[in-house]
Amino acid sequence: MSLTYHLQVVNLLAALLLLISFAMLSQRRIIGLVTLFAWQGAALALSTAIVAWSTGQHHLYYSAGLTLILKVIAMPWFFYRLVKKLDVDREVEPMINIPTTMLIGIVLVIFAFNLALPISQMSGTVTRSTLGIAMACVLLAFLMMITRRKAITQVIGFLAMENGLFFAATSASYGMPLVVEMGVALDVLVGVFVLGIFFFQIRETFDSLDLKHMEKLKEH
Amino acid sequence: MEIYWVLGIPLAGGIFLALWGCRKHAPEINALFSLLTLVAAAVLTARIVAEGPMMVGGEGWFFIDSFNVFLVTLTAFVAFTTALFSRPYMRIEQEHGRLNAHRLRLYHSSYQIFIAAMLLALTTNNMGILWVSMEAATLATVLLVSLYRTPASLEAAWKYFILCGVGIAQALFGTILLYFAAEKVLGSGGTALLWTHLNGVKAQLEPTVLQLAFVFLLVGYGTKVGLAPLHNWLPDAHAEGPTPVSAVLSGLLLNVALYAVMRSKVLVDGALGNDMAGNLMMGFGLLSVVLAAFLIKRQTDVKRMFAYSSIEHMGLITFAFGMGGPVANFAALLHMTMHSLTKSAIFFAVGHATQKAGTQLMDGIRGLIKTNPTIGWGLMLGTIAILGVPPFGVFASEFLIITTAMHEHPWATPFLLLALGVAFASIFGKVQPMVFGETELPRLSHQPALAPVFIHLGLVLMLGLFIPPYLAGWYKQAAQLLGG
Amino acid sequence: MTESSMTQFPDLVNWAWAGVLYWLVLGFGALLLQRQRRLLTSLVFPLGALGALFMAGVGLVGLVAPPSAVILPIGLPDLPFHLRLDALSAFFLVLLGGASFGVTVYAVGYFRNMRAGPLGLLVLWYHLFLGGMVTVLLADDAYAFMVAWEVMALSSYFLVTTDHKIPDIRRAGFLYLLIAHVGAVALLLCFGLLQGGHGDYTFNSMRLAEMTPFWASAVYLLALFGFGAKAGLVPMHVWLPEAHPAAPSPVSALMSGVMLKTAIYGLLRVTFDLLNVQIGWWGTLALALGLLTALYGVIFAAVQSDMKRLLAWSSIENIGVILAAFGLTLIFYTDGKGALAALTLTALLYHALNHAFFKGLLFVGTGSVLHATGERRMGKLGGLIRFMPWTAWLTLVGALAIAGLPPLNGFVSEWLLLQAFLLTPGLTQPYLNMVIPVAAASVALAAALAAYVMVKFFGVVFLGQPRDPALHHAHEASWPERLGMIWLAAGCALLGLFPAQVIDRLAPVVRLLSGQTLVNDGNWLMLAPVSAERASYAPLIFFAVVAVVLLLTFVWVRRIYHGRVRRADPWDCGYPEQDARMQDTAEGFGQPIRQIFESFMRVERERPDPFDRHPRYTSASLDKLWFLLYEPIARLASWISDQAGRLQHGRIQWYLIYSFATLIFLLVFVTR
Amino acid sequence: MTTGILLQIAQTLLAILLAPLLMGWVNQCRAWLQGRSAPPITQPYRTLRKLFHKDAVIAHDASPLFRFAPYMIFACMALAAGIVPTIANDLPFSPAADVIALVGIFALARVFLALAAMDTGTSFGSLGARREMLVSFLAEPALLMVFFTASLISQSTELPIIVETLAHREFVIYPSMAFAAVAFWMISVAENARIPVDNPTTHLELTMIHEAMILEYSARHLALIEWAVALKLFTYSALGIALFLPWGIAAQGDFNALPLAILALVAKMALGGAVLSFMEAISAKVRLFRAPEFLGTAFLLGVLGMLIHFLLEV
Repeated sequence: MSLTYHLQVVNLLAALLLLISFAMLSQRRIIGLVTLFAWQGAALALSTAIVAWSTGQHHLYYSAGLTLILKVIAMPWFFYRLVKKLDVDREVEPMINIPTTMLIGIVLVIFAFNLALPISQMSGTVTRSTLGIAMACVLLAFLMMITRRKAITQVIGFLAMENGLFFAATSASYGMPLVVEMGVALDVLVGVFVLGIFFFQIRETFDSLDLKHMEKLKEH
Repeated sequence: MEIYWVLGIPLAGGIFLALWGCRKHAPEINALFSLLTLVAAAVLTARIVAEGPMMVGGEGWFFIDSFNVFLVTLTAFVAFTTALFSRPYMRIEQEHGRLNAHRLRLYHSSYQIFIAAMLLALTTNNMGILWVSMEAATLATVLLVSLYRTPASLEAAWKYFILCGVGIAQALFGTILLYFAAEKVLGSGGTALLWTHLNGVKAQLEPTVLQLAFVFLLVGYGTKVGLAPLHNWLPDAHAEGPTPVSAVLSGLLLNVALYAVMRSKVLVDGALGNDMAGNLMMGFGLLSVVLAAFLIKRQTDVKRMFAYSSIEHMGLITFAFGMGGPVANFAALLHMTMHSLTKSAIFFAVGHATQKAGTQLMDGIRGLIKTNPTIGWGLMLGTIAILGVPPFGVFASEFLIITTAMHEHPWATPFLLLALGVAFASIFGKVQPMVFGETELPRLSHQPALAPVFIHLGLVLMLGLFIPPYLAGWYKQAAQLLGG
Repeated sequence: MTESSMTQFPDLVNWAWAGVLYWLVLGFGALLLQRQRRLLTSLVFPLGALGALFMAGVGLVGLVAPPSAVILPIGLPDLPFHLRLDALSAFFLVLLGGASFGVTVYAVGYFRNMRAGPLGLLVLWYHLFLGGMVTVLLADDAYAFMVAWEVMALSSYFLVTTDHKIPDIRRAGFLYLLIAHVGAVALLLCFGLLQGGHGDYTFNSMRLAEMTPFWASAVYLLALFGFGAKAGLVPMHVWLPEAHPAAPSPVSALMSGVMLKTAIYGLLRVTFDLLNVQIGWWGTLALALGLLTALYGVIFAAVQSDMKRLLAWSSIENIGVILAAFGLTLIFYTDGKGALAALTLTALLYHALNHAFFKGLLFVGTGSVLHATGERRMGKLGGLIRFMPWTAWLTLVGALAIAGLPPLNGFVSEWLLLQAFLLTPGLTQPYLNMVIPVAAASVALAAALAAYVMVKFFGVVFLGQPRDPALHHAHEASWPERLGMIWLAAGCALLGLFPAQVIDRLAPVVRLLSGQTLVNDGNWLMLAPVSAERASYAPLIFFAVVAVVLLLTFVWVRRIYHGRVRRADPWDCGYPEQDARMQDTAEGFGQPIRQIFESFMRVERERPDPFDRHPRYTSASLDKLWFLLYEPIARLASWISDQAGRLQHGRIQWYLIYSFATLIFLLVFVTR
Repeated sequence: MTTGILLQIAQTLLAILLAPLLMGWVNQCRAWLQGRSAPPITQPYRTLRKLFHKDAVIAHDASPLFRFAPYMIFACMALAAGIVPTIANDLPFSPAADVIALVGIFALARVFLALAAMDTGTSFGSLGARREMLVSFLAEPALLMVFFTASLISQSTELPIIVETLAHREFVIYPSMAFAAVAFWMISVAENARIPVDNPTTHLELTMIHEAMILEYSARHLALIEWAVALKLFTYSALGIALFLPWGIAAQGDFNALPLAILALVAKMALGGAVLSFMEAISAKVRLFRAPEFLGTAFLLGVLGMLIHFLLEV
């Protein structure tokens, strides 16, 4: 009985994740984006932890912890500093205007649910129904990367995508084997580190993080 | 145990060079580590030849069979020759003031890490670790692409990072789905992602999941293979990075990515029992070949042009793997080898040529045969080889691929014919004036390191006329393994 | 063949590839003594010539010997090089050896005083070229064939671009290699269809493979395209008039005389040997294309003003004639008229052999002229018969032979072909009976135009007044050059005078392909293909009579009258001041043809205007096909590539959209 | 056989000797038709004798080819005359060269004439050579077509056998031969440099073809060429006779028919010459660039003849 209760919480968190993804899609200011990203991480960590507790999959605690440390504390903090330091919190009109993006987003969600339906039917986990949501988060993050024009927003989109992936892993199969989780986490960490270097390089070369400076390499 | 050496040496090299990479002799140390890696790989290969496929580590973290062992050897070998080439090349770059000692340190250590990552990707038995190491390989090369810190190189690196990152994320999703399907058969836990275990039970894996998984894996790893239309990062990264990096990128990284795709294809084929995967790959391959051929036609930058030619050849290989069957798989594996050797040789020659002319624009490079005959002939022969003219080995594989295609899928051959024709006209038409003709440039001052070029071309030539039995044996086993 | 001969020639093919090996050794040896030009020319080339002679010998034996095969330990794992020497290969081996012996002897003299860079590489390519061609003839599996085929193309490309400083020559070489490569890919596809599918590429398995008419036709068309591209079949002929003039003359001689024939060989091999079903319309197609090529070639030859270009076009014409013969053979063969097929096949092979000799002779002749004068434009030559009589008279033999005049060899093959036309009545398809007369007419027309072309060629280059004072210092060809030319000229004469013997030699080949042989009803000095009643030709008697009458007349005139001669200025209707510029130039001589056939060509004229200080008039007749076919293709290709380029416009968002769209599409695709 | 050889030689000599006579006869008829007083019929012989006596004048830098050509041309024509059956039908030479070879002989002679004309490098010489080749490149295949029609009928390219079939088998009307006949007439007019294609009596730059080529020749060389020309005319007439009215030519080895044959020959030649001169008299010289059209028509008729044969007579 309690299982269902936890399950409801997890589902709630899943819905929250989806909501946050939409919010990020519509968020113009980068600071706000970073905050939302942190929240998303928190929701992810929480749901992972609950799943771990309710199903006794202990290794999930590690990944929950990793998520908490990396995506809720380390990276947002890092991004805050970055945004402040590079002073890039200006608003940029996305390529596609917000309402249209929203519409596309909804279509994507429906698509993702349909896609996930047959799979979640055969899944043995308690959290199967959330697989569709995870997939939706991934696609929405992808959409966000497409529509945004600043380097940082793209990276946040990228990380949001990873959140979605983690969530998928948890919900579909109580997470990946620990080694893999660790490896992935390591990669993400390194990735962000590399990005950091990058931002400064880009900044000092183009003195802006706007992607419109980076459209020189093409077929002319 | 050799496997640990194979992985450990480059890793150690990476760390060592990260610490002491500013020293004067860093390039030599780099080459030395690569040499050691090559030796270790050779020993490993010998062991496999002697004892056949083997699993190493706990529940078998590493798995070496005839498919990946020759890729390991190839990787180690090309890595070594590239290190040899980059030794004088990077020195000259430094003299030209395009680099400083610190960047060289970064270059050398990332180079070793990159090699380590690729070797890990090749040898690991765990699809998850495979993903991790692919990502690691990407991360290791991102900063190499932007080594010159020019706006262009930064842009290229950025695109490389984002596109491959997104791609690799898809691959991760695919891996998750794979695991999801696997754990129901193998139970959860580490072993459920071991390729050998999966291969054992592939018939019972859930088809609907696996076909989704394959889509994600194909799109993900396909991005790194450079399949059209996911290829857009590739020409930029090749053109803007330092030449040795271009050489290893198109000579090795693309192979490794394709290796990952193939490992998943085996599983999917087993599960689905139809040739959905094969058809998808054929489609991608054909599209890449044609698109690349027509894009080659409009290039002005020599490295960019050869980057596109890499896309073309990867497309051809993918197409061949997609056709399946012992002959086609054999041909594809052969073509992988030939392309790595030839293309890296070409990049070596091109590197010296561009360094000489001070530009990568082909209009600026003329009459190499006068300024430096060896570079000229190296480039000319390399180009002829990559264009699939016998007696070079690329022709051998193209021969098999095209004849098989004509026999199995005649509808595809007009496209191949068209693409090959256009590619030939474009590349040869652009290279010929670079090599032949008059020029004002003075003769090359320093002695270029052309040994690698001619070693590679010599190998390619030999393999075109004679493939040693044991090598052929590998190919055959691998072709069997990949199913046909 | 009988057991005795089986024991007699156990391993002929081994001798053949040993010869190839010998050439390779020579070639790579030449690399070592890169710079000793004297040694290279006066040692390596003669040795190479010996090799050629040896090949011819092997071929002669091979004509009568049973087929012999060998498997070399190189090639692909499951596909080592299969080599086989049967009558067909042997015949072309004779052709190759015979022609290239003369040419290589000539090369000794030619390259000795050719001003060019280090010779070593050139010698290597030269011998690779020879070896490649021989291997093409010997190959008995698709891989060996293709490798040899492309080695041949590649080495000849490097030979063509020997003088790569000149942009036009680079362009010519590029065009040549491109068309050769496209043709080669077509051949790949052809072999891909022929192979059984189980990765067995040996010709033996292909011979056994059963094919539906549809796929057989596909094979045939691909072969026609692939080999046609190499042979210079219209409309794939454009490379030929560019590449032949660009190459050093001995190379042009080999390319035109021998290399084009390897394409004919391949066509015969695929159509009659590998395919085991032939269809009538193939023949009609080949006949039509052949005649088109012949007329197209000769018409353009008539309007050329560069002597080597002229010869190149005439090569196109001859290839056309050969292909017409090929088509006719197919028609008869599929129509069950074996005897006629044998006749046309004989004509085909005979003409191929002849062309190797006289075209080789003419090309090396132009080579000597080039040496002596450094000039290829006929407008700047003339009167050379006075300064280089050897070259002139030997070239005259070649010119008469190629013009198809008795008693030289060109006439024999033409005669045989025309006989074939006359023996046709009663083909099963009535439309063929209509085609035949027209075909005969066009062959005759081509022959007559060839005479026109040759009069122009010889007359403008060797006769008349020197059009340039510098020509007075033109020096005669060196002895090796003369020897080479003498060999080739002798070939033309002997092939013309002893047709009966030649046809006996050809019999095995003809039997191999058409199942029947041509019965010579005549005796050793008379050629009577079907029956002496129908037709006969005895060149020896012919020659004897002409010679005797000529001598008698001479003696008689000298005896009864006198031999007094006075020298004076030419009379020319009493026109006082004559000079060299008043003779017909090459353009002038070709002008009537240009006027008649102007619709085939794009003529670009440069007319002087009345106030010109130094008025000059030039006109060039260009190949219309180039503008109608090739340029549109090039434009189309670049248009497509522009469209493709649009996809890549640098915005990372778009790239993301691409992969996003791909992902979605695939997901929909697999879950539909 | 020996009789055959004797007959062969006799016939050849006869042709060589009679040729100028025919030429003279044609000129005479022409003169009559034009209302001039005619030169004696033996005028060509006198001209030849005169020319043979003269000293040869040769351009300074004429090559040996120039002096060799006349003999060559004469020899070719002699051989041609030897092949064509004029009076008798068994000719040992004729297997040596059939109709195709005959065309070859004419071509050989023509090429040498053209080359010799270009040798001295005068403007007229090369002009003549060019025009001659222009005429011939259409006339030669046309002639071949005519022969083909005949030999398709008689299933042979051997002239004696053709004559045999046409003359001594039962009489059949061959429509194809009608076309052939017209074509042959046009060709022989062109090949023998007669009006309307060329005018043997003019040295007018604009019109002359044949004369332009032999301008530089004099004395014995000129004589040989003139003789060869006469011989050519004779051979063509003989050919026409053999192909289109062969009746009267003696069959294999009946010698009794010979006298009759000679008479028949003389009669036919006389008639032919008369008709030729008559046609010349009533027609005008066409412009040079009409010549290809004229010969093109001949060529076309030849081909048509063959087609007709395939249509109606197979």
